[in-house]
Amino acid sequence: MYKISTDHLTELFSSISHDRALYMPIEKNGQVQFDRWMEDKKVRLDALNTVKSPKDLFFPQSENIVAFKIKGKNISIIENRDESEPFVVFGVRACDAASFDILDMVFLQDPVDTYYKARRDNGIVVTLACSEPEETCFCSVFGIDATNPSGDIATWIVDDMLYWESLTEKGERFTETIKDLFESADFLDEEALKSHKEDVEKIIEKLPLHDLSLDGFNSEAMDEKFNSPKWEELSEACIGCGTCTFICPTCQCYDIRDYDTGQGIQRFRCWDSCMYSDFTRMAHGNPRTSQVERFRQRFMHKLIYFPTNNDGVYSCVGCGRCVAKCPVSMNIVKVIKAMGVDENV
Amino acid sequence: MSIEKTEDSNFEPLIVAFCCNWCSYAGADLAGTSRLSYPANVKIIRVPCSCRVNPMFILRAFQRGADGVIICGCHPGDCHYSTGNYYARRRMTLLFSMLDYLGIERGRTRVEWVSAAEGVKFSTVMNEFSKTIHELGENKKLRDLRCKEFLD
Amino acid sequence: MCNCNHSADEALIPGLGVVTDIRVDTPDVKTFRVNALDGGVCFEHMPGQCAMLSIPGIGEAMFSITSSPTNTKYMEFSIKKCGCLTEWLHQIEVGQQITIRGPYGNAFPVDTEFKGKDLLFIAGGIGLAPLRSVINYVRHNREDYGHVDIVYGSRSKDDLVAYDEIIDEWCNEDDVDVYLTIDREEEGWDGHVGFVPDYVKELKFDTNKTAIVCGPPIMIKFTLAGLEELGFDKTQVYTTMELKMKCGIGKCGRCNIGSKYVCKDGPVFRCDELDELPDEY
Amino acid sequence: MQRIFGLIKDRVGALLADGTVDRVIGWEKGEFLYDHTPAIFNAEDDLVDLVYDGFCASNLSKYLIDESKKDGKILALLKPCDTYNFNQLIKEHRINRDNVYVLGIECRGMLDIDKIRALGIKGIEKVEEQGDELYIQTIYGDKTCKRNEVLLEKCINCKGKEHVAYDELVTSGEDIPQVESNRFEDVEKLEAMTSDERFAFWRGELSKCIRCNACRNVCPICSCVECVFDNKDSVVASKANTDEFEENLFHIIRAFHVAGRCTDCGECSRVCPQGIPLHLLNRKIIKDINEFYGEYQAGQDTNSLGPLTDFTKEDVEPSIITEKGGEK
Repeated sequence: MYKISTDHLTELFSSISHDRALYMPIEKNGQVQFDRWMEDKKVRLDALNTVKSPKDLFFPQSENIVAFKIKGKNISIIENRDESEPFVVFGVRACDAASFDILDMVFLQDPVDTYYKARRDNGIVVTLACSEPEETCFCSVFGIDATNPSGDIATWIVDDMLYWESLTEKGERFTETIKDLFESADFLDEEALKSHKEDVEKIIEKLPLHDLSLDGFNSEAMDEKFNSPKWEELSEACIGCGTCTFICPTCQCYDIRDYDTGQGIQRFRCWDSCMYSDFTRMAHGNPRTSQVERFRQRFMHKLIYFPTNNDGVYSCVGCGRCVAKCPVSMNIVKVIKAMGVDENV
Repeated sequence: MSIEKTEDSNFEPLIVAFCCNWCSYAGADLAGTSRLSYPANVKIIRVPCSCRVNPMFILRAFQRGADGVIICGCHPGDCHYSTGNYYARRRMTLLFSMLDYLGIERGRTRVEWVSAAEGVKFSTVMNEFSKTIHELGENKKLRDLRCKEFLD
Repeated sequence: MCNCNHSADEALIPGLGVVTDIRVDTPDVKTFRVNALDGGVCFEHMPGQCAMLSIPGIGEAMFSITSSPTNTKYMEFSIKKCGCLTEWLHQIEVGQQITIRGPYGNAFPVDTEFKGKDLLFIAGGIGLAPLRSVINYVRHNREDYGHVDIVYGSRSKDDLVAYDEIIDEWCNEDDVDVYLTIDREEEGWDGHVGFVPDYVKELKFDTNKTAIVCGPPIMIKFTLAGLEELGFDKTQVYTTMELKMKCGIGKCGRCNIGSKYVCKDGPVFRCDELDELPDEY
Repeated sequence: MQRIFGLIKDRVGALLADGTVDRVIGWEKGEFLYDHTPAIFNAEDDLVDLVYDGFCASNLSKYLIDESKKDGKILALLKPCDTYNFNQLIKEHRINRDNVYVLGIECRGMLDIDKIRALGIKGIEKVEEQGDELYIQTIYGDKTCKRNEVLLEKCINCKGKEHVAYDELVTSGEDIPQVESNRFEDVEKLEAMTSDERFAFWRGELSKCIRCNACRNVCPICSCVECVFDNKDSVVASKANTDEFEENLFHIIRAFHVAGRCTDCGECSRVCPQGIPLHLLNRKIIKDINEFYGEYQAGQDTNSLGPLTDFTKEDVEPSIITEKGGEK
């Protein structure tokens, strides 16, 4: 366990970023996003979480896959994927760090997605425990401990001291390279950190959504939940935009499209949303014609299908982004409460 | 399709001209038959009427490499479809103002009324427009980089 | 393993194939013969598996491989014209290069559940394409399987896919009975007239067969009902599903029926597995 | 705000009971006290979840496009700014007028939860409104702030408290102060910049866009059956932010397609998860229309010709833009 005073952070950042890219929550035009750190950028480590999740650094919103050049009947294939170079992402919250493990279950499963794997190997995740959770947070429901985030390196900010502890071997190796900036934390610091963690845990117990129960959602309940009449009423306000899926850190769906640049065809991959009508539209029809079915698919996937295929792990980390940002305030919490066997509904 | 551009040292502007079939296209024809010259890098696209030009066309032209877009139509009042150019006039005014609002150089887009008999006006307008675009330089703001630097 | 995919673990990057022959089967179905650039097949596959074909700039789609794995000279795809990519494919000439990647999906269990069984193939229209690869595979390993019945129907006589192969080869095979039907009466057609599901009920097959059904969704629904009436148990009936697929490797999240992905856990499903899943197709 | 809600609830209950309408579209209580969801109430009994307070900003007229096609009459609770959209949709024959019974409800301006959070108030559990004061109970203690400090942008530039379309009005009799503001102030500030500064401003703002289409799907006017961006032949994929140009193009075309029809209801900026001031694009077009073709407020009536579907022989030439001198 190392420590560094928070007013030396700029030094730490500049030494990290001289040989590799460093991303962290930075405010740009009034909006906090994960952006590349520069000397003059406005760092916002106090912001609870960004709207666009750090998933974008490993599974970018759009990336080139392959390009083709067509001459008459012949096609030549050009591999022009966006090369990924080593980078560090700092200030990731516990929920987002947990979302990386969920995405790993999808993309690193055979057959491995090499684009995602290259970025995952090149990236070092430095998480920052949160100290002031919002009322929309419910990561504890999914067994995520906000005070002990996962990731390669975990950090905590207590008063004006940043505590730095590497959790994985990759984190260990990286800490070695910048060891001289830190001092090692003594017993007193450990105590201060422990009491800080307890305070935050007390707050988490008091969060309004901490008692959300998931025991209605398991693979046996697939048919019962699928045919429930409540989907009609839950989805009547949904306007079918893609906000909940594009800001969700665990959404994995993507689309593959071709773009004719005039000199050749660029095949690229981009995020897709099951809420859009063309998600499953085929030449001879669409199995999900109305918004009710699409709405149902999203929450069935997160709460039943994904746990069925991944031995019980839910595809939600309780970050609360969809709770805060849905244009009509319909979200997974309301679905869990309406569909589950939660007693206070 | 992307529009090929001559990439020599002094910048050669590429201009897309939407010419309405009844007046300005005939005007361009007249300019040709009466041996009046206008820059070769003006690519004419024939449209039934100036109000057929959709804002998407203009933005597509810029995306694919055009540096200037000019819409030519009949003089207000003698449009073949009687009211086409009136609507086009309003639509283009609002579009140009919107592009200017977004910071695109104002000179890059223009509307000219050229009748079928004004071959001379057509060639002078095209020469003059090509000069202004030449001064403005290459279109960097409304450019789709994927179309430009596609590697071989 | 395969000689036109650049590297095996690049799942999304296709290899190149060239169309060496185009046979017009029906007014809207053509069968394309695809070879690797330097001859031979692009990759090995098992009957029932699919491949992603694409013409860059137009689109990419999943098609079932209709040639049998025992055919190592070329790979065949019977494609019906019903969308933008299929329309474009119907305009190409021989020699046109396309991109191809695969094989995707599970295959019919020809080496496990089907071994030694009497097989009943029921196909409707373009549904014959995936079954043809199994039928030819069974014909080339004839001794491993029992009696084979093929019930195949379509809208009209010239809508029967691979008609001459059925007449010349399948009908003259011993221990193989072929029953053809068309929906409506037509002159020059003396065979059976009627829908496939009714024809299956008419033929009253005994129930120790394994049935493989493929065709338009409406036909599958009625055929499954008919088979159940005849006493077929759900575990004896197999079908192959078709949904929109983009990645082919179970990651892009769009081809799911319940928790199963058609491109990875399917397209071949046994009917009792399908019943466990919510009826979303 | 409690008084007006009581009046509304009684009136809705009465109209449901006497059968003039068979269902109501309004807002339903959420988990917290600020995340209300538009909902349809079918019968008298489930009115218990009906709510109307400072967080019912969503514009319900878009739902009426589909709801008015169903049989039976629906009661719509419309705020003054929603009625402009209602009129515009009636003019465009999107709403079947006799299937809708409009109950005009009074509005004192809606609150913006993000502005409350921007004041540093975290963990909000309860928001109490007393006159101009907001008493906010949070996990980290109780906080207060002024109501008009945290109004939504569209309520700061409120177009007026009169409803332009209603079958019946519900007012509480309190006089609601008319908000005086110049809604084109930000537009003028932008126009005063040089073109490079403007380009940098808009690049900064539009680069935040994550292409979630919330602005398009929430806009009552931007409701084509099949949007040009969903058509697969339109080269731009409406979900891929592959390139700067696509972002510019999407927002220019989206603003342009509602030119002359946008009633400036501010929903697009309210729902943008990345906080992009999209209303500044639409307001610029409204400002131009007012300058070049005379004052026009879309949705004011249901029969006037929209500016882009009308013309006069003396319209100004487009060259007025291209020859405007100087950098402005």
